[in-house]
Amino acid sequence: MSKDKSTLSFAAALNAALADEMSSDEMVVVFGEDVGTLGGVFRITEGLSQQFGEDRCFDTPLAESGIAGTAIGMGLGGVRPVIEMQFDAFAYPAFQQIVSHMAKMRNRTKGAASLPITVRIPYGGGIGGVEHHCDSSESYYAHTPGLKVYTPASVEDAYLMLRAAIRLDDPVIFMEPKKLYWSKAEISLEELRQEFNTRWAQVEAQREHGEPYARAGVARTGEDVTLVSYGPSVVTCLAAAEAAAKEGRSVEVIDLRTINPLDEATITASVTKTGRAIVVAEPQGFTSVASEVVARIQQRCFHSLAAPVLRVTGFDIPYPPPMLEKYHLPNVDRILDAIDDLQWDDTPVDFSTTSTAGGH
Amino acid sequence: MSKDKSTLSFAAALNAALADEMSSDEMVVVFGEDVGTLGGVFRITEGLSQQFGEDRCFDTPLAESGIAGTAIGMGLGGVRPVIEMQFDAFAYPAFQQIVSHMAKMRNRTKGAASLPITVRIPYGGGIGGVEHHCDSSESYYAHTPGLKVYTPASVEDAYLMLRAAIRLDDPVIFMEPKKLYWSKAEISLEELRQEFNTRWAQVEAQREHGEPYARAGVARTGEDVTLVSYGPSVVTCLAAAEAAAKEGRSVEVIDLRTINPLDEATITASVTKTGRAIVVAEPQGFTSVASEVVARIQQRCFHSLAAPVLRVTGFDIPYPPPMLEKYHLPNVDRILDAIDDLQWDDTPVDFSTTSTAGGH
Amino acid sequence: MMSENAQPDPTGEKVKRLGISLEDYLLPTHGRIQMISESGELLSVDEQGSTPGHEYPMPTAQELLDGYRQLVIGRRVNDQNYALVRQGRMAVYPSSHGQEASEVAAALCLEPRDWLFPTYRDTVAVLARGVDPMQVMTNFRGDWHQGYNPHEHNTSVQSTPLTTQLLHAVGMAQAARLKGEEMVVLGMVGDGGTSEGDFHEALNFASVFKLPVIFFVQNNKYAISVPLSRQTAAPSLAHKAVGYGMAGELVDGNDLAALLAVLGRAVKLCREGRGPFLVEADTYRMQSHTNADDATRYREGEEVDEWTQRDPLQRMRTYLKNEGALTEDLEAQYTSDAEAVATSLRDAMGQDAELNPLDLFDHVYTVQTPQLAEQRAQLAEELSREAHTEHQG
Amino acid sequence: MMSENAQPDPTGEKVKRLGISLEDYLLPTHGRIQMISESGELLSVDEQGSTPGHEYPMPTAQELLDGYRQLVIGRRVNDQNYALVRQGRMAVYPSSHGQEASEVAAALCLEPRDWLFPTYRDTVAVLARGVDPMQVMTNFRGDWHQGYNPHEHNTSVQSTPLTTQLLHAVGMAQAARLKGEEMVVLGMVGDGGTSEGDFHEALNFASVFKLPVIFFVQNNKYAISVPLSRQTAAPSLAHKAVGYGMAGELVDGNDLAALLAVLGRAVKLCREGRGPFLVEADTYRMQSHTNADDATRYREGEEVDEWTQRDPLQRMRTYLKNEGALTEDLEAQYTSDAEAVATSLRDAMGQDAELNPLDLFDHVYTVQTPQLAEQRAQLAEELSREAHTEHQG
Ligand SMILES: Cc1ncc(C[n+]2csc(CCOP(=O)(O)OP(=O)(O)O)c2C)c(N)n1
Ligand SMILES: Cc1ncc(C[n+]2csc(CCOP(=O)(O)OP(=O)(O)O)c2C)c(N)n1
Ligand SMILES: [Mg+2]
Ligand SMILES: [Mg+2]
Repeated sequence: MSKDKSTLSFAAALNAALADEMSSDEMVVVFGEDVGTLGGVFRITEGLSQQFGEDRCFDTPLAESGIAGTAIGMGLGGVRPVIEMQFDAFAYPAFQQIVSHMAKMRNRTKGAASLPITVRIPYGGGIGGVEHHCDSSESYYAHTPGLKVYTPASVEDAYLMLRAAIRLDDPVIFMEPKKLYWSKAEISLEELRQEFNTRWAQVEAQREHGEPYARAGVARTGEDVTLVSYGPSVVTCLAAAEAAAKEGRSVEVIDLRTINPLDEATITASVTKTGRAIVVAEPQGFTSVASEVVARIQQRCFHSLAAPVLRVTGFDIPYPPPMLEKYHLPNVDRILDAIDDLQWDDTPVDFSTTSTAGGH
Repeated sequence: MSKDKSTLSFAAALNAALADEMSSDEMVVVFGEDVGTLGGVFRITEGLSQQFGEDRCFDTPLAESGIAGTAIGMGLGGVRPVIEMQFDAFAYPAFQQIVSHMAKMRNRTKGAASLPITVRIPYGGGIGGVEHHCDSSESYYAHTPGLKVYTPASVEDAYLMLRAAIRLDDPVIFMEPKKLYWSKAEISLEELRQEFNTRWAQVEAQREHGEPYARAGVARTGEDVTLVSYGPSVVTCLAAAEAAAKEGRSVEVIDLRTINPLDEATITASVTKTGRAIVVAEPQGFTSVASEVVARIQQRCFHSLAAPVLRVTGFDIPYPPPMLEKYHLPNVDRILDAIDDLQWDDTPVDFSTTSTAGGH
Repeated sequence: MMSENAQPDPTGEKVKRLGISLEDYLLPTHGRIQMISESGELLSVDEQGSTPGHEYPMPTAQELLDGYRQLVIGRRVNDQNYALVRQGRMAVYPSSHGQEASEVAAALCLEPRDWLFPTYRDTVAVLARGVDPMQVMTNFRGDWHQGYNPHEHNTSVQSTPLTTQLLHAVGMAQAARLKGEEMVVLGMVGDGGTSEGDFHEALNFASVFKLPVIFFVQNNKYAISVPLSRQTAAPSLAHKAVGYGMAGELVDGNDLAALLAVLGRAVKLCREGRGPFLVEADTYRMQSHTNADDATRYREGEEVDEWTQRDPLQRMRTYLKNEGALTEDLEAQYTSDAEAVATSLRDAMGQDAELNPLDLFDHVYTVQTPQLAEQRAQLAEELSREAHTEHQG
Repeated sequence: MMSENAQPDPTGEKVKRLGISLEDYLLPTHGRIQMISESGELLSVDEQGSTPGHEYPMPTAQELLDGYRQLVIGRRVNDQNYALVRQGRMAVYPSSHGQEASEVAAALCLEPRDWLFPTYRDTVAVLARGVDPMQVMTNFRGDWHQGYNPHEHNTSVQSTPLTTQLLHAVGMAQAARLKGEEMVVLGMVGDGGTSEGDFHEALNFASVFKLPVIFFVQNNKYAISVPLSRQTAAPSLAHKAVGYGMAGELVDGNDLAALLAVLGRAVKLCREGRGPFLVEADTYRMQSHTNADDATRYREGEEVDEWTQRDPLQRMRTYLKNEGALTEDLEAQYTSDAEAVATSLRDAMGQDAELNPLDLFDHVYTVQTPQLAEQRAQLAEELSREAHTEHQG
């Protein structure tokens, strides 16, 4: 395969990651609804059942608890299942299997039965999807001890993190931002493969640091304010940073990559430097991952903060219908407004009435 | 009935609230697992099926999605269902029905179909329960727009809030702290009834303030530091406040009563006064209700805070087995330690290494 | 030591069967109920798939004509919406092209006081209940989640989370019993949906409580790309009734007459307190799952061609014409009725939707929370700033 | 206008039935398989509830003796644990007193390479798989969630969330197929558990993928206080097999011989690739649900008395004695084996559990998170402070 850079889509990167893991370990199997012949409604599993056979990539009866529950049995039986939940609201029927078993089996058996399961969940909005097709459920999983929660925000990470998630012996909820599926990068798959191999070799060498992608990325460096984000909102933050730069504000953007584990060191280093932080995330903000990140920053960086940590999140409403989603989703303007609110002069700002969702 | 005060247990107060609502509105029906003949595994529904007939208080087949799903249909049909989930981990099979329908039906139909359902869920630990019997799942529901989340911490509130929840036309997740079931108060049921009638008359008069118990309570007043808590942890906070008083610290304790809606005015008034706050709650702290309250306090009260807002919560682990739960649950010592950490002199404390769960 | 008696030999066990076997329970299976042949002819009673004592009466001419009119409208709506989606004037539309007979029968077998619980696929059934077409299309256009008031036509929202609506149907029947109202409830579900846990729980609740609920499965052979063989190993989906102690029936889902007969009887029996029932309609999804899907990726054109021969409209049309019931005048009238609906849909979808972003906050609760009130104020402020800017600009 | 032919009259419909009715599918129902009478006598083949060509061979004397020994141990453990809970030395124990034959047969029908998926009720089955009694009791004592390694005896954890384990059983069978291992999997569930959605999904997955899984329902007539009549309206739980295209069998759950015969055949057929199967054991929960429950609140003493007559131990004991298989010596030996287990349980539970609170953090993940490492350090610090204080004090 050529090492020339070429255009790779987020979806193709995920597809390649699946194929590469299936090639390297024949215990990796992929199943779910429409993942076989069709190759998934988003085509992420395209070609896998043809390439690896219907034993290793197959459709199940239409039942999400069944998919998660049988994955648990397979995990117990030494298989490494990668399952797809078609849209994230449709993972809810599997909630008991995920929360009460997948997350707890290893702890329950004092490590005798770990479950190396990857649950792929397309999530988030911005694609004009009708009700139940645009939920962002990461906060439910983040709140569940025993699960890890990964979410890539770039084509590179889509590939690297999915392979890492599959290899990890812990259950990983792998949240895929739907609106990024069609995003592209100039990148060579071959380089990505080498990158993965290099990093994995390091993991093998130092077993205790077994999660090579559990490091937040600094997606853009800046001096004045830190935007902490993940998944679909990272691109919005980068756009906001670009716009803010024009107004003379230097914005650092952090891409968490993994929600659990949370790379607090990277966040803390940034906020200690900038003294100001905004957490940007798509789901309703109440009791969300964004709340957690805010809570941690205000504690870890208390003496460095020139202003409270604000949030720009979705409102605390059911996800809107297609024609109204733009009013709900965090956007550049709201982020810029929130930045403006961050107490840039000596007059104390009354934050008691600042919105906790839209951030201003 | 005599107006003399007598001893009323938390469980009896809930039972009386159910009976009183069933008496006052024949569309109120109670169902679930073992709630009929047996009167519930915690005896909260004791006597109801005998008193009101098996049509109005009955056992269903053993299926939680079925219980929640049929409650939705009944709500649509003009009935006011009060359902019991036997233990809170056993509500997870109903997650889809609760999150994708119960919470969203009113919004979906622009108010044409509100669902006046009360979902009673015994929750929390401290009773030596085996795995799956001591979860605290309020954060999942708090994160779900369209649901309200109530949790009483006193015998009085058990009665008053349950009646209010049943009358509310919105779906209410009514979380009952198991370890308080056997707690008692000197109180007359007759007085409680009058209290309820008085408050409800006010609600009727001013329809827009339709939630008479959506006001946090100040369970103890103090000047130096605010403990914000709810449900099973309120008693722990009161004990900690008592102990702190002996050490010369004046501690205010706030009982949220309702998690959603959140009475921020009461919290903000207290923290603005004390300048210090700790949020105490039983579940794993990561992405929890406690995170949300911390995030709001640091924003609303930024200029008043002498120290970061700390948390004393359960660890981010599956709920422990009976013999180890005491190491997990927030206790007086941990709260006192956290209070000590709140920067009482001028030397800056390094909060970057303070634990985010145990609070010190 | 063990007594030697007539027991089979434990070592050389010859009998190799367990319990109630496939062969056993296939014995009493009735055939698939069908009344009109694929070419539009009335079948004789012994060709109808029923057994003696179990025959179905033919619906009246008027019933069939009313149904046929709805078929014509339903087909037109399916095809109009398909076009509107292609033109980008609708977000999504799951067409029931080919399944219109099942759709229409599900609605027509009920009286206004009864309730229908449809899915995203069942637009034509909802229309046949009398719901305003523009309101029905709200959902697919994307200006709101659902556009009609369920209480106006006793028709619940078109459910997307599969099979969940069957439990709502059961609950509605329980509510009616509690209120002393006479009501039959019909819940719709697809073949794929029968695999969900909620299917089991709904049928079980209904049978344990002996409720007047009809579970109507449209077996259109696919769940998106997944064929029926991945959903069940049972001889038919109707056989699933057995495990709940209820009766099940398999009916030709493209034969309006058979559908009206079978569902009609099920409704009658339900009113007599003899429900619940499971009815499986044998039909086919002629088009892709939705416009976002490409059915050629997972099925053969031949199969589709075969089913084209079984089209529910053609069949009923031929029959009613042959019988003399469907006159040219009537036919013309139905076509123009259908055209009127299509035109009004085109017109409505051609206009900009009236949107009020603040609606996002106003229906979440009956009693608003301070948190939402604050967020609503934020959006209102943004909108007024925007309006101001636009005005200035 | 409509042709007048042999169609039934639409107005005066006499026939009032729908589809496959109860009467129909009751026809082929086999009786309940039973081999030993309640008073311990061998039943003749035609009293055994089977139909011609479907008879079961009697298990060998040795099989029955081995099973009987486990019954004696199982009963002793049930009763010992009951006492330990009353003495406060165990947190909770759901006893299978009265169901021991079903428990034991579920374990003995399997080979070591096979897998068992038990519930909280199935301690006796787990013991009969050879798992160390002290390890099994960990869960009920409360020092950890589960005490044994599932991989050591191919026996999964005792599942508490009802019916979830059946899906794990199915997944295990899928894993075995993938790895090319020959394995039969038996999943246990109660009558109440059959109402959960996961029951449906598990049976359906198993039958669609044609997996060697035996779903073994112990119908002990109650789900805590809720009687069977609230769980199903079907003639038997075994009938539920029909809806999945699998065979079902109803067996006397207090007759060890019949259980071994039926489950034995199911295992054999599974090995030949003819599974899955559903087997319902007709049995009774003699004691309360757990010590926290009071069964007198919801059932009559008479019912319990009736079932006392059908005790699985007495029956097998009488039969084996009459047959001369069970000698005084053997009986004495079994009793002393059982006593040894009981004694070791008493001894173990009399001692303080060895607890390490830091275990709470060490098994949540294979790769620890920084968040948990920090929290672990906090607890460690608290514990060392405490130890220090105790040391000082
Ligand atoms: C709980 C749930 N899981 C998955 C989906 C995604 N989904 C939508 S339609 C569909 C196929 C449904 O097939 P079937 O029940 O046969 O109905 P049909 O579309 O053929 O009418 C799937 C998988 C969903 N809507 N809900
Ligand atoms: C999902 C779930 N819901 C509820 C419970 C609480 N619960 C424990 S045992 C039980 C009754 C189970 O009855 P059955 O399945 O007949 O088994 P048995 O106890 O009779 O052996 C219930 C309701 C649970 N453990 N899991
Ligand atoms: Mg279908
Ligand atoms: Mg039982």
